[in-house]
Amino acid sequence: MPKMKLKDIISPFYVWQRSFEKPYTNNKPIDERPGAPSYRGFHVNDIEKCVGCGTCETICMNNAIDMVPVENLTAQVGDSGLRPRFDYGRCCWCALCVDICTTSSLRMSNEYAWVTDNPDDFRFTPGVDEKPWDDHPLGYRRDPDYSLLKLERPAMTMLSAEEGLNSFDEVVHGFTPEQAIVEASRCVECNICVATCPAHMNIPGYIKTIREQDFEQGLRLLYETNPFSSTCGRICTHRCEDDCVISHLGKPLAIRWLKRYITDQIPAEKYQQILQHKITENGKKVAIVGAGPGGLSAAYFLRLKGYQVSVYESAEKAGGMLRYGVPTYRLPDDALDKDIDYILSLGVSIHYQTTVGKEIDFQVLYDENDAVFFSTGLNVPSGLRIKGEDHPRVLSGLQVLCDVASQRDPGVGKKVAVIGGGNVAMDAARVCRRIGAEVTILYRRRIEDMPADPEEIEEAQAEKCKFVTQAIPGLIEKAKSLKQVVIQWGEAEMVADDNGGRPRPVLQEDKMHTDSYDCIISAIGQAGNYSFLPEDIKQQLVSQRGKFTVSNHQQTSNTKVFIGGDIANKTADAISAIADGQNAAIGIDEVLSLGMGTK
Amino acid sequence: MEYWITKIAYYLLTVSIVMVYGLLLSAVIAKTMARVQGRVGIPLYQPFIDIMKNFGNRTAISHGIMFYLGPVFRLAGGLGTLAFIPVIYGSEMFSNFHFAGDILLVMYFIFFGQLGMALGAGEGGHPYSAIGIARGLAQMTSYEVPFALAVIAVVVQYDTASISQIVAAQQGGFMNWTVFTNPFAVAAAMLAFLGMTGYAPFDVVMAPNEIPIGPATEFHSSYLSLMQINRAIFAGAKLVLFMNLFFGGAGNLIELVAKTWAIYMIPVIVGVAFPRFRVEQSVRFFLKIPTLIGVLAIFYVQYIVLK
Amino acid sequence: MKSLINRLTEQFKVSLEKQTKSDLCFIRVNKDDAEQLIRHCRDHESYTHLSFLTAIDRIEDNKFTLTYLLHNYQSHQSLGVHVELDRENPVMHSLHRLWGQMATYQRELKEIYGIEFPGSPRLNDEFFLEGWDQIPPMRKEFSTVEFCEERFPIREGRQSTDAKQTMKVEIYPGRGE
Amino acid sequence: MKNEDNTFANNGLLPEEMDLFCNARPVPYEPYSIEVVEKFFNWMRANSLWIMAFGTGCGAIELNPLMTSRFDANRYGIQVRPTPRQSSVFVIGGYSSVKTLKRIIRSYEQMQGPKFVLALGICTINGGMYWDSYNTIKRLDHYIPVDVYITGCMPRPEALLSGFFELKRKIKAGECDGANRYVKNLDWYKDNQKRVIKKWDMPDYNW
Amino acid sequence: MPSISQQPHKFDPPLEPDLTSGKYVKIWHGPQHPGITGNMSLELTICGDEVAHCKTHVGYLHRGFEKLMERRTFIQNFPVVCRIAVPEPAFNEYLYAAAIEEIAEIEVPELAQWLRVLNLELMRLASYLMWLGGSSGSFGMTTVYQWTVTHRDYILDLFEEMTGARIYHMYITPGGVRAKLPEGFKGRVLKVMQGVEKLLYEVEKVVFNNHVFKLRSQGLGIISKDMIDEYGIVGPNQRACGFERDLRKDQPYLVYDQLDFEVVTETESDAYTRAWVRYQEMHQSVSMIRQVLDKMPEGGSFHADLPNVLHWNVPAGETYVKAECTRGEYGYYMVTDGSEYLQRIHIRGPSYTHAVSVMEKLAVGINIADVAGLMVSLHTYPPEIER
Repeated sequence: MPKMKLKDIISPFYVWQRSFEKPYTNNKPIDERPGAPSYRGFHVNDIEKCVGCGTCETICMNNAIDMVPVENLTAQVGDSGLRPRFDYGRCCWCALCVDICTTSSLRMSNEYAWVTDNPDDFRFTPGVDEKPWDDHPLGYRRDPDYSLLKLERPAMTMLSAEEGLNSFDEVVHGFTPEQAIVEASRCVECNICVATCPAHMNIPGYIKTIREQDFEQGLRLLYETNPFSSTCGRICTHRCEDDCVISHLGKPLAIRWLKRYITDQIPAEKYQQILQHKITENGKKVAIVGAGPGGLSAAYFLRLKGYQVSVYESAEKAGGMLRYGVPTYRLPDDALDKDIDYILSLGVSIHYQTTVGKEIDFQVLYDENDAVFFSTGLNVPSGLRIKGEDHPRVLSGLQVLCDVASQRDPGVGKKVAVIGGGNVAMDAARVCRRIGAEVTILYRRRIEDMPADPEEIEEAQAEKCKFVTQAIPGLIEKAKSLKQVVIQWGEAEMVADDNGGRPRPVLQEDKMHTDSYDCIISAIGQAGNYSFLPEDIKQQLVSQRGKFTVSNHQQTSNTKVFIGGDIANKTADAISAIADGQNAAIGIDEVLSLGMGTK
Repeated sequence: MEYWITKIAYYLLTVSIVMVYGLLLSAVIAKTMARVQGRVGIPLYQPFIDIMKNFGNRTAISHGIMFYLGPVFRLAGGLGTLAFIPVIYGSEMFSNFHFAGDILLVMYFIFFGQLGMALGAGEGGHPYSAIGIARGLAQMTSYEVPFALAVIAVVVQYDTASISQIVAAQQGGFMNWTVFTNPFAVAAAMLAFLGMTGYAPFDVVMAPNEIPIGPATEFHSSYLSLMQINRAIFAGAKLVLFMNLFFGGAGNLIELVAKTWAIYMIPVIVGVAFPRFRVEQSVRFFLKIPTLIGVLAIFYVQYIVLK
Repeated sequence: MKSLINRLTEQFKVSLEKQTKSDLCFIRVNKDDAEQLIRHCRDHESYTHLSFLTAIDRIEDNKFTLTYLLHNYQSHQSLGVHVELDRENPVMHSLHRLWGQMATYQRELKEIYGIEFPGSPRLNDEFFLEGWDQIPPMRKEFSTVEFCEERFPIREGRQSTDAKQTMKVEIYPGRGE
Repeated sequence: MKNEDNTFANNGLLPEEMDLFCNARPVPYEPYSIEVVEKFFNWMRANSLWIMAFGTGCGAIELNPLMTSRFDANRYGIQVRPTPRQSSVFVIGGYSSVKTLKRIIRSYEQMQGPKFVLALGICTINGGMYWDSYNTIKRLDHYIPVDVYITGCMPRPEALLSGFFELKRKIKAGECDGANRYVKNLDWYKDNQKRVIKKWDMPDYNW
Repeated sequence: MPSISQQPHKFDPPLEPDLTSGKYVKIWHGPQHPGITGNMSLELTICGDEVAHCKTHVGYLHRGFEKLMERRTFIQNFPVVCRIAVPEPAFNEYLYAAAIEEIAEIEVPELAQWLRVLNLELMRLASYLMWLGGSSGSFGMTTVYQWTVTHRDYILDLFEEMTGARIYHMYITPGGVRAKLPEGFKGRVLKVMQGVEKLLYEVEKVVFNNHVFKLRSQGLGIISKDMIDEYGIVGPNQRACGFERDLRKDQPYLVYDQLDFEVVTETESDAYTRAWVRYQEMHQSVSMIRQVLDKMPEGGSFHADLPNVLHWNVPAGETYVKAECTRGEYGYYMVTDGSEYLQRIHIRGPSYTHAVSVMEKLAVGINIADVAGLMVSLHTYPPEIER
């Protein structure tokens, strides 16, 4: 028992001094104290910005988020058309969804009071269902310095520009295992890219196999949709990466190189054992014209379905543009051969140096087979359409590439001008640099307008190709020496298009230049060659702007004829051709198994 | 007969006034305590609403006949206490049923309600009620000692057992109030009053963190409102009694309000400053200093005042 | 810590599992030696403070691992003692006479893992759960999600849409199968 | 569950306990027939909300500020009563484990009508954080009738206060009939309760 | 198998009294009881006013955290852990983060460490304020309870500004913290600290120099020295017994080695000294918060680089991390197996022993009026017992 002290009796009365001070109480408790500026209150979603990737749904540990279709919003490339709906009977306001939001569309307001007697009200789609806090300016946002997503790509090891210039060795080395895992783990598995990929490859699926180091499964996934994985892993135009949701805030995933990484891990001789394709013959025959990516892809898928496939190729080797149009420093032959060899190993019969229309008649193919697929590609270079373009020192880009690929000397000389801004122009320029020429690239518009891959442009710049932009060639003249040629070109000014199209270059007559080169490489586009088609079939095929109109499954109005590749699609790249081949196979299978289109 | 009817009518009027006043006072006190706690506190009408609400509850369950009677006894205790205390000195209207020995009856009635409550709460069957009642009775018996001593001192001092005569004896200036003529008796009585009002440190009966609500744990709805009404009346009666015995009574309503408020503030001032005693500490406290002072008061009266 | 392990190895059949940091290491000991070892650590090595006792369900090895974490207030080092139990018949000697708090931990483990500690006081009293009629909940084979679905109804009206399927249906129907 | 005379069987009780508990069924209570009286009492009820002092989950932590000086709910007639008999509002503070649910039901049934339930936090609405926990119920309205829901985790005291204001509004409008709903659908509620509370060692209705 | 001897032993629980003798009454304190901290209950057997036997019943708040965390990924667990101890979530966040950082060998930037200390010390102060209110409230002094809860609320305001939420901050993430300090925050912290110091001054006068408070709390629930090891008593309960043990000093974590503070000890080890130790520690916390604000680096990174949290495989490992929370040693025992999920996590809350074994032991023989006071003086939080 404590001793009683007078101090202990009197001191507690000090409590009364508080009654002379201002009370602690808030007068208007509900309005007086809004949430702090970064309070994690109710969600706000900018549905214009949101692409419906569903990463918020994935990270939510409370299963509070559903991705739901929204009125007036449809799925399109790069946007699933779904939007997150929150269940406020589940949400715990941890804001992980805000932190991980790939587009930064999701944020939180500082509103926090929501009271109702109907518990089913607590489900809402922010941005769609109007809520009083939609316009609150304050509230939690992800700190810009803090990200749960990995926005940076591991640096790809590449040959330096100097090293590259000395050889035709592959420039890109491919990921190291550590890099591959780091890169693969950046994927959020939203599946948005699948729609973008023309072949609709299971991209998140095979990226996952890299994380799990299960390359065999990866290869199986790749070969479900794309028999040219090794090739596409190198030269694909990777439109999937443009729509990768990570690209909204950072660098998109290097999907292409991850694909390459998988195929690089598996030697060609193990393909058969891993993929274990079992073919049940169905006795039907399909002829394929052109052993490019489109043709071989169709051959692969048709073969898997049990068709007897014969491919007719005019060149010595299969691969088409992949072999003759793409230089080996981008796509080494062995990588291409790896893919082609596997396709051929399935029992596809291929007839080299057999040009349809010369060695064999299209009509024969048409009659002997149950269906015909052709993807002959664009192999006729377009002319410059200026005076003097028939000068012998004016070469076509394709020709140069083809010569180099066939180990012939293209004879370009030491000082070369390349006209054009597409991939062919870049390739031609870089090839010329490698065989020791000085290269100047002339292009009508600006660099950002160039249709070539940005990486290619960058690499061309690094390899010291001289870029002369906004240069419109006017006239090609003979030079003093036979080995030279003179070009007259004028500077152009970019004029904004009134109709909102892209700006158009207008020649400035007073700023003309004249240069002389050893040769001029024209690489401004290609067209197809359909001379092998019999007239009656040609009549049946509809074409628009030089491209054939085909159905969803590459079928033409002649039910037996299927067309794919550059001559049928607008994008004119390898992966589209592969996709066309695949779809044609589906279409042919549908038609034939339904008993349509038989002889 | 007419005399009694008037008397009863006047009494009922007094009861209602004291009840309303008691409720208002409790709200004022609650607000005062809230102020010390740094807040606004309940509105003044809150006690009335609480009572009405409890009356308006749709269900009420009973644990037996004594459970019914508990609050009734309690209220009877309050009403009885008030019945024999003249509220305003000199006013026929507010003099109630005072008679020569009324103080003894009042002392009895102060006990009565508590006992009735004990029966009711016991029937409720809740252990906290039982503990609370045990505590309440223990504490009451202990604070009754100094209080009784103080009353005895006053009775001896004024040589009467009638409250109105005690008040009358204190008229004629504040120096005639018992508080100045016999401070020991008042000290003992006020210490007992601390226990009677049930504020800390003597809130062992209700003791929210020990035996929440105590005896009233099982009471609800109209039972509870009866008890709340009684609390107001009983508090009023006690205040008036103390005012009459020790602070010279009240000649008019204003004086009544001022004095009773001031008396009520004393336990409040102590109450917010101290935690709660344990019950045996409380008993020990009352049986020590206040009792000594009470004894002293009698001696003081006997040997100094009356000399 | 090294010297401690050496001293212990001399007297008991212990094996060092891992030393994660300078003041914490884990050793493994036989079930039957555990009581002696722990008593020794408490009485002679100043490991007087029992931080906790818990179990790990290693369903893939068909084992329960008990972890006794002891702490030495003098050297500020902690020693984790692992004891492996058979998962089919998990029985461990009750150590409730070493520490007053041990019985509580053992009671918890009995309830959430079903590990028996014969002789431990109040072992079979309900601790966290009331009226539990399933296998002990912390065991790995107990699926809490399935149990919830079966027993606790949730609010209807929740449905999520798969982005891949939606995009396939809306953007490229029929292609890329 | 029912005896023939429409009383509870109280199967959960031991035979010697049977006499200690009442087995009558509760009946619904109709409002006062005179509308003005009912309105008057509703106003009183709305302005004298006595909370049951039972912190059933984490929500109790925000009741402290609400009831103390900063927010001072006392001035709105809200006060805490430590006994169910005298309380009229039951604030379910978030998740309730099965063990607590049993106590909630006992306390709720001991409260005297009209009684109101304020469900606080996400866990009462659809399981919240603990949607996959084996020991917490997911939706409170299956077990006791709920009048007002407040979302949040934790709801701020202000949100809580808005919940109380909404409750007041509903009471004044005469829309809070949870107690009657409970009595009218008692069998359904009891079924739900007994489905999760496996150790039912109490009478069927806790008078 | 060595059999357990049948001889009575000092660690055996006390025998339950014979209820049929009529001498005893069994009453329940809680779960619905204002004197019990949180949702738990005591089954008291009383003889007159004296407690003859006490059993603690916990589990009313059992949510199975350890199970839930085994089926959530590492990042998904981080919002979960703070719910384990409701009045004091920050320590859970810190320990969970620290355990992962230790296993995955993540380096936490310096600024983040300072911010963590600031967060933890503010949390400690808030938690102590809550306790201080409860402590005086349990003895019947509601006035102080009102004051302290209000001042705690001012600290919660700071949290709201700093972290975005009042109670469940979810601020300390594995790898660092979630945000920088807002503009002008330091000034507001100092202002609140001033208020707290004034409050502490008042509280000392009103509570600690209060005869009745001393009467109630002195000599109540004395923890003897040999109980410390028997029951694993930690924190202020241990320090009030004369042991100078504080993890912040003994095994400094974060930047506590750069802060200047004292370990407060007392010797009487009753409810009053335990309260006094905590009261002194509040002063230490205020001083530490001031120091942190002084010494904290101005800029820099506040978050380490993590792998993509959606596919985060923390390497296999096993660790036990602990920190000194208001109640003593709070520990996380984490076992990982290299997958995306935890193999096992065990949370050691100091209340586990304080509220169960210690309470059962100390309650015997005290007056029923003191049960609430004893409970508060041990400072227990039920949610961390049952998790």
